[in-house]
Amino acid sequence: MTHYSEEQIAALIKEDRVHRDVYTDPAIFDLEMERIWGRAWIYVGHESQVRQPGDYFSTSIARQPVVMTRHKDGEVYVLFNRCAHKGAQVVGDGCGRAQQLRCCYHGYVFDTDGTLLHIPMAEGYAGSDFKKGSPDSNMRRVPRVDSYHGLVFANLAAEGPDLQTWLSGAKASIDNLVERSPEGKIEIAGGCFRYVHDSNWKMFVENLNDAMHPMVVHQSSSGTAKRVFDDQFKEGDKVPFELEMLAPFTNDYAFFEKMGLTAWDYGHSVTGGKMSIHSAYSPIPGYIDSLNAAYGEEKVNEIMAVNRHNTVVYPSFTLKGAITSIRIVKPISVNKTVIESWVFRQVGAPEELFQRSITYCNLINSQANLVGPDDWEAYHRLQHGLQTKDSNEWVSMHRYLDQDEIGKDEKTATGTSDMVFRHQYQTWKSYMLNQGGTSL
Amino acid sequence: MTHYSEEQIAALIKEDRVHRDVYTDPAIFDLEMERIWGRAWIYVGHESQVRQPGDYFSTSIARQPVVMTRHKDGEVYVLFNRCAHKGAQVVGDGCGRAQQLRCCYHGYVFDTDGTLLHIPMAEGYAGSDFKKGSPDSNMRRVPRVDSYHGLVFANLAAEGPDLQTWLSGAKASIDNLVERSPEGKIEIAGGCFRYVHDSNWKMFVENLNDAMHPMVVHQSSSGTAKRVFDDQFKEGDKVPFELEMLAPFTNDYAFFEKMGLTAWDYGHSVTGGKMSIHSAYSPIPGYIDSLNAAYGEEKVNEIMAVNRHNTVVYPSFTLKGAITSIRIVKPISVNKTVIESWVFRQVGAPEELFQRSITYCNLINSQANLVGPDDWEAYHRLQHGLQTKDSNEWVSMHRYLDQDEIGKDEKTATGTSDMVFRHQYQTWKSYMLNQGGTSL
Amino acid sequence: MTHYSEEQIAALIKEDRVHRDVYTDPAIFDLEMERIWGRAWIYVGHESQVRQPGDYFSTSIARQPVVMTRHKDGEVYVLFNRCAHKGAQVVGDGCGRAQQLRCCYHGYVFDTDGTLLHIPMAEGYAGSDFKKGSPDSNMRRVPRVDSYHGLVFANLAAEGPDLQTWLSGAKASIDNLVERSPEGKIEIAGGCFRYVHDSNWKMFVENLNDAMHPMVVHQSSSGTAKRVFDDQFKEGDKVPFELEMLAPFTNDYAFFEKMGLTAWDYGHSVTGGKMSIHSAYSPIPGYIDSLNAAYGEEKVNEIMAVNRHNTVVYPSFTLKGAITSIRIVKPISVNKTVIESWVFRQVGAPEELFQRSITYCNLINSQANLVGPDDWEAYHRLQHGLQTKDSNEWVSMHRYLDQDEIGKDEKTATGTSDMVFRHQYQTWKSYMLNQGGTSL
Amino acid sequence: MSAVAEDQNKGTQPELKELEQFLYHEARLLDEQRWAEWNELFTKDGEYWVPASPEQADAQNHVSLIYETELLRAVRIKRFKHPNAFSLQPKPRSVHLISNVMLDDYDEHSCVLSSRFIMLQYRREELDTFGGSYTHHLQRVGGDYKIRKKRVDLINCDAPLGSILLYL
Amino acid sequence: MSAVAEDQNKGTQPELKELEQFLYHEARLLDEQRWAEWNELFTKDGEYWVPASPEQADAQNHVSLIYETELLRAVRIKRFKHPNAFSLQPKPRSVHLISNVMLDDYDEHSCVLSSRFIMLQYRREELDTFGGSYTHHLQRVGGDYKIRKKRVDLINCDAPLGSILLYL
Amino acid sequence: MSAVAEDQNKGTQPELKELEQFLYHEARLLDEQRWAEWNELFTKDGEYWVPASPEQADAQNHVSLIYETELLRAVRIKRFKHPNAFSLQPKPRSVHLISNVMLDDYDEHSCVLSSRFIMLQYRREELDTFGGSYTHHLQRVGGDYKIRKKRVDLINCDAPLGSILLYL
Ligand code: FES
Ligand code: FES
Ligand code: FES
Ligand SMILES: [Fe+3]
Ligand SMILES: [Fe+3]
Ligand SMILES: [Fe+3]
Repeated sequence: MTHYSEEQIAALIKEDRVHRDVYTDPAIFDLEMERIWGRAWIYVGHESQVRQPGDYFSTSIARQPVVMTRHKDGEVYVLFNRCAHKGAQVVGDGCGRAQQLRCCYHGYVFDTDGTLLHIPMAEGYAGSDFKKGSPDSNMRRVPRVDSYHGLVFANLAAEGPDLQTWLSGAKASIDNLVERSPEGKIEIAGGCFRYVHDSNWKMFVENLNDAMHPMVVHQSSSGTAKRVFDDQFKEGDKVPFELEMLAPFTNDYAFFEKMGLTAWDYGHSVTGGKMSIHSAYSPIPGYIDSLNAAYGEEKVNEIMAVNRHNTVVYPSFTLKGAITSIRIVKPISVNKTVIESWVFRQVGAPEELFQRSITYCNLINSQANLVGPDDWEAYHRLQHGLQTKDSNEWVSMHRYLDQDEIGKDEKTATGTSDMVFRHQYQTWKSYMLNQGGTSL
Repeated sequence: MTHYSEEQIAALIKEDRVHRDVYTDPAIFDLEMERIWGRAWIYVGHESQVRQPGDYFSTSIARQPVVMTRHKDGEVYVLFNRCAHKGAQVVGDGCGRAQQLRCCYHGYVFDTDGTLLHIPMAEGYAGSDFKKGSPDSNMRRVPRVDSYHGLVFANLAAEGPDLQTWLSGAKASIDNLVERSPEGKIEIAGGCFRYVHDSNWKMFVENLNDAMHPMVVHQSSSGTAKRVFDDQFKEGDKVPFELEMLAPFTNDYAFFEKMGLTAWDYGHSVTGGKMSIHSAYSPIPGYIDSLNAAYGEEKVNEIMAVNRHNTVVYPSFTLKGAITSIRIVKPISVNKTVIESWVFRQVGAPEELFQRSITYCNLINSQANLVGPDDWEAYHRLQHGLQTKDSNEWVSMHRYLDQDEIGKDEKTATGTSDMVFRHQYQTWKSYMLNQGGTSL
Repeated sequence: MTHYSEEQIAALIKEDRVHRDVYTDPAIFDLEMERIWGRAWIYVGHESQVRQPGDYFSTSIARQPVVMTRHKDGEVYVLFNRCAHKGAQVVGDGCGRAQQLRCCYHGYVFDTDGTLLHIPMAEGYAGSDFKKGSPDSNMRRVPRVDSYHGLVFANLAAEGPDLQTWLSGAKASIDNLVERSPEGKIEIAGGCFRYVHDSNWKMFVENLNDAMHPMVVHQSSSGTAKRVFDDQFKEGDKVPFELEMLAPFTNDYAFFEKMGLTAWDYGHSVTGGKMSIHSAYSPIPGYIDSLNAAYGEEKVNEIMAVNRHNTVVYPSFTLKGAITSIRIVKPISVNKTVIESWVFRQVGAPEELFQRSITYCNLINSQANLVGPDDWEAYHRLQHGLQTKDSNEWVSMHRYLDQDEIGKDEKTATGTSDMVFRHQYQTWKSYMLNQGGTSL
Repeated sequence: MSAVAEDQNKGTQPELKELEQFLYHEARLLDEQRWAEWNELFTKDGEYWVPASPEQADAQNHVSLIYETELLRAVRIKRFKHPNAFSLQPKPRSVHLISNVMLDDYDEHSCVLSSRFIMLQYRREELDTFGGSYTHHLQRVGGDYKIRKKRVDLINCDAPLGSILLYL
Repeated sequence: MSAVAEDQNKGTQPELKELEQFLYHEARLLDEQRWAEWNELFTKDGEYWVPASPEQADAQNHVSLIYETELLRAVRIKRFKHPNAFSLQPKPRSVHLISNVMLDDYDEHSCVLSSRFIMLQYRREELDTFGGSYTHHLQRVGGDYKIRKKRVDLINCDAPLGSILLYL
Repeated sequence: MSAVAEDQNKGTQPELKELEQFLYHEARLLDEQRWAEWNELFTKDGEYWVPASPEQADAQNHVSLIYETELLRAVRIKRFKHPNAFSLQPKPRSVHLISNVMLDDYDEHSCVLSSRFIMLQYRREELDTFGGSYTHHLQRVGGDYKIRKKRVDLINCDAPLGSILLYL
């Protein structure tokens, strides 16, 4: 495996393009796990997945098994899912409830905050370093854990910016997500998809703010949906949700241009703001009323005026506010990535809103549906096309170069600009050179 | 692949714990193949598998294909299964009988001791180094081969201790195995299992002397067997073999403590001695009589008084004397290992003894049964739990530290001590640092 | 991955043998892709696969996706199958016809010669380096492309000998192939086989000039065919094609000896010349007449007197003139290789000639037939036998050492000599040491 | 052993052999990519459903791999022919094997069939194996049957999965 | 082509369709993890046997992947419900496909069926495919059948195998 | 739903159950490696064909994975027993599952069957899965059937493939 010097890493990123190796070299991938995924705040789950003391949800951070628990002190903990004894994964995959965590190999028992509770035949440890109270005899906690509106993030690095500082401009997307609940509460519901991609994790992440691709990649699904609509419906017919959702993917370029792009420190970004492909859905009966009752009309108008399409909280978390759904990035290897799709229920809103989100995820994110597989195919072709090492070695990010508007702590650009990609790789370079992930 | 300096290797092993990398790093695995598996005596097979001249049995040593043969001189040979011509595997996998070994590619013919016998169109080699008599024109023999009571071991290193010296205290386990035959003879019979594990080879090896795990891991099988017994049988009923075998796995800790542990040079060890989970089986009608007839009662009492549970002949061979069965370790990669289970017939003993061993293997070692899969699961969780590289990096071996009794050429400890693990890793370190594998 | 110094590479090749690592070490394989496959002319396809402007055929060179196209200028181009934008594979696998090549991700459009034709929202690139006319905005062409009698070869290196110089003595095999068409024209027809081998690419390449193997490897198929013939047919019966084809594989050694071997610069070679296992087929009614009409009898006798068995155009292309079929080498990894078999139609000859070639390929090259799988098995056993790293490390190439006849620009030897293998590895060494691939 | 006993007020028991042939015919239309004909096997309100969890209760409150009524089947089938459906280029193929067909329930107008299946999907050198259970709710229409509901329970419906490009 | 010809002194030939349904029902009980009901399909002396070698002669003198009479089935089935059966957490699932059912022999009281099967086992993101032949020795009990012996010949019974967690 | 309707001038429709048994019997002879008996199921001019492309028109102008008339079957079957057929050492095994059997056409003298199959091939620790469609052209001979033509369409017949050692 090649070793990369700082110079070599820096040379992979140019202002207007990046080198193919960032997508194809296993050595780069391993460095990313250490320097990006090992230092950024990584999304773990939502507190609603562990409501009661003893609830646990096991997942992974940068390929390391962890478990999120609700402890009797009411706090949420994220523990490395690894027994302090000989290292066995303590919680079998999945979620559930247990008053204590008992390892399957020798029955050592830990509290839901990781504290060692019981060792069979403890006398065997008399006088040794393995004993209650010694941190190495507990299930270790991930160095830093924090949550924002119930979204739990963890950080493998003990030092670094706190969660809210790090979220910077992306916070507003989460605020808006939660405000769309009359009770200001969201909860995970309705299961999830886990979509296996045979491509590098960054291809998915970049795609979310790629306004140039929908009218090409999704022409066969969205375009067809429009045609079916024209065939089967006439002026004034109520449009089925499904077609309302599929149609806008092939809006014209001007539409996507107008959506606009915004980026913040640590690589976060958003498409849309004032409008998005989700703006034009027909109203859900009673939804606005329930919001008005809660916030008053003026505030509600503000809330609903925010139309952020895809928010990327770099590198692991992506959000669709209007759809109240998220997609989580799980890198497996340099050319394998699992994308998880989850749906939130807006507590207090009509069930129909939640059910619309379910339908949206079926249509767009399912492995068996009409939209996702065409994105999958695009990533697949990127990964394979980039095997041509004797061809052009560079991936272009030239669109609207030098036309970014630099604000106090954000950058903005027109919808089809490559600004966000350039920004992501400046961030990437900062992380990879141990410079902290800021670039503004 | 990381290169390991001697300092780095030494740093992986501490008196009371070892570093996770010994189980997870492919570079360590490759070094193990070279320095441990390339220098220790590795079990190949039993002479009863090649009774007649021409019989062969093909297997592998440290991932290298070899073939054990019986030559017309009556000797057993272990040859690299590799043609001297262009290198084709000469013997297709499996066993059988052949007067000569003929390569499938160009028909070069070798004797069952590896000697080149016939080259088609031999004139083509006139004046070249490839010719009869030249050692490089034969199928090469594994540098050293020796057997003890018919158990054939081979050594990839030309230099080093002879087999019996190296077996040290483990010899007694083999002696006792063979003495349990009225004729002092054992033979392989009844086929074998080959169980694929997705974990490092050392996890299996350590497990065999791990007296802390059965009552936890095997509670669902052994515990259930006991319950079924209580439901279906009453005081004084003849207990079916199957339940007699399953029940003791969940004996109490005191029982396992009492079994005790003993370790010898080169990493070998045993659980039990005076008693084991196999001690309490009901007698096989006629068996003891047949032994008495052969050895006289006093000697037989001695023989049967030996109750060694699991003997580990580090790293490749493990033995259950009372069950007359062995399990062989075949490392495939850092996280893949195949375990072969074989059964011996005690020649001259009632067939019922052999059939009980068959039943035992079905119940305990089969991939489809109730005991093995729970051990498999424990190793799997170890391998996955140890992926948490940012958690505690150490695997604990603290039990009864500093309480080993050091004898002249053996160490002993109470049954639940980690003594054997600590001893194995001192041996591991010695081998890996090219210091010969002794540590007493 | 080991780094290889020039000394280490040179040490792998001896005059009379080569080291096992050339077949088993992934690091060597990667170097081969760069220094041999990256510098030799590699077969891409035949012009008849892209007859009309817009026709394309996508394939790979040294694991890099490329596409062969026919441009409106009538020329054949070989492009890296990689979009100039973000690198997606532009042409999905397979062949077809398209007036332009449109990338599936963002719809950038390229001409069939690779030139960028259209960018959606091109204004986004104003003032950037990404624009029409800039070479990095086109689909790059493989540095050098040339064809000989319609056989298209490409070269990843910009510098080096031109195709015809490089083909040297192998040209005559291609000439003879084409002359066997009354119109001097061949065309690809009848589909192809893609046979996956779990062995190194050189095992297949060497096998083609290995006259020592057929009577051993193919005894069970060819030998059986002969026996069936003896059972079912009598003196003078018309022999079915199928048996005519299968029988000669087990001709005696003298026959293969007589065939002879010839080798040229850059590693090319041929078995046969005056006679081959294909010489004795019964005539195809009307075929010779059609040739006579085209060339006159004398010339035709010359043409048909040439009986080249297997021609190897090192490393990627192998030819059977009499059967008008080729086998193409596609290395995948150090122990995985795909062999493609294609058939040519001799334009103007009776269809029966073509159909005989189809039948031959079915019988010999199909993955499901009687001949290929036994070769496959031999390569498999080589790859596995060579895992015995602690046995003899050398692969023998001693046959008829020092008895090669060195001509002006060719070497010749008796049919069962290892001359061709020795010659291939001198070439291999020259390429791997950056010395150009010549060795005469 | 037939799962349901003959029963007066349920009408005469349908011929299992006929029902099997119906399922084979349906599978064949899918393998031969005769989607329009396949779609016609459904009733006007017919549903095609591939849950994303075992024992999933409904398609409204939990995500599904596919949940299609007539409208969405029309979109998908139209898309199959679209020149720019890139995930269908090169074209995927399927083979459906159906076994263990059992008649779980029936009345005069309808019946419920359970079966097991394996579907092989092939595209661009990748061969994928999908397997699970079918539950067909059929309606008698004249002498023939229509699909009121087809439920496909993939054994690994909640596992990480790649693209499923064709109807299961 | 039916494997055995009608024959007076063998009694009337059993209905293949019925026997198929019996096998499907058995498979379904396994897939639905209704093990107690499944176990009741066996006669008191019923055997379940998965040999470890092709053409294995008996279960006494050669190891078997599984050889279970009533006692061991009781242990296994009880264990399936045990809270600490870690290799069953998360819970494995199965799908059994049965095909090529042939009646090899029969008399008034019993019959022998041969069939082919594929069993898909899924657990924790791993999907395993097992395949081979079944031989069912059935006994007529009243109007119904019981399993006297079920023999499962895995095509790769002697290969290196991972864990088999459910009945094949 | 049966693919072909009863029809006077076609003679009486053959019993599907019987035809299924014929296919199962054929598969069984292959799995049990009783090749001579299997070969006898073919008519004198019987063909066994595995095309190398989907919808391949003929075996003369396009390569085929296997195209065998009586002569080549005789060679292959004789070879199966040859002591030096190295690709058959160790011996490969197979399991054929046949499902979805449909009667596509028939007349007094012959019929055409379509079905789906999976064939598992095992050898030396490798388990391969092959799947696709069968088309059997059968001829009535006395009370029995003979195979005039067996066409095997592998779903991935044009993919890169390893060795196929046994009849599909
Ligand atoms: S590994 Fe967890 S208790 Fe021992
Ligand atoms: S490789 Fe063994 S004879 Fe040539
Ligand atoms: S990658 Fe080809 S158009 Fe963007
Ligand atoms: Fe998209
Ligand atoms: Fe255990
Ligand atoms: Fe050959």
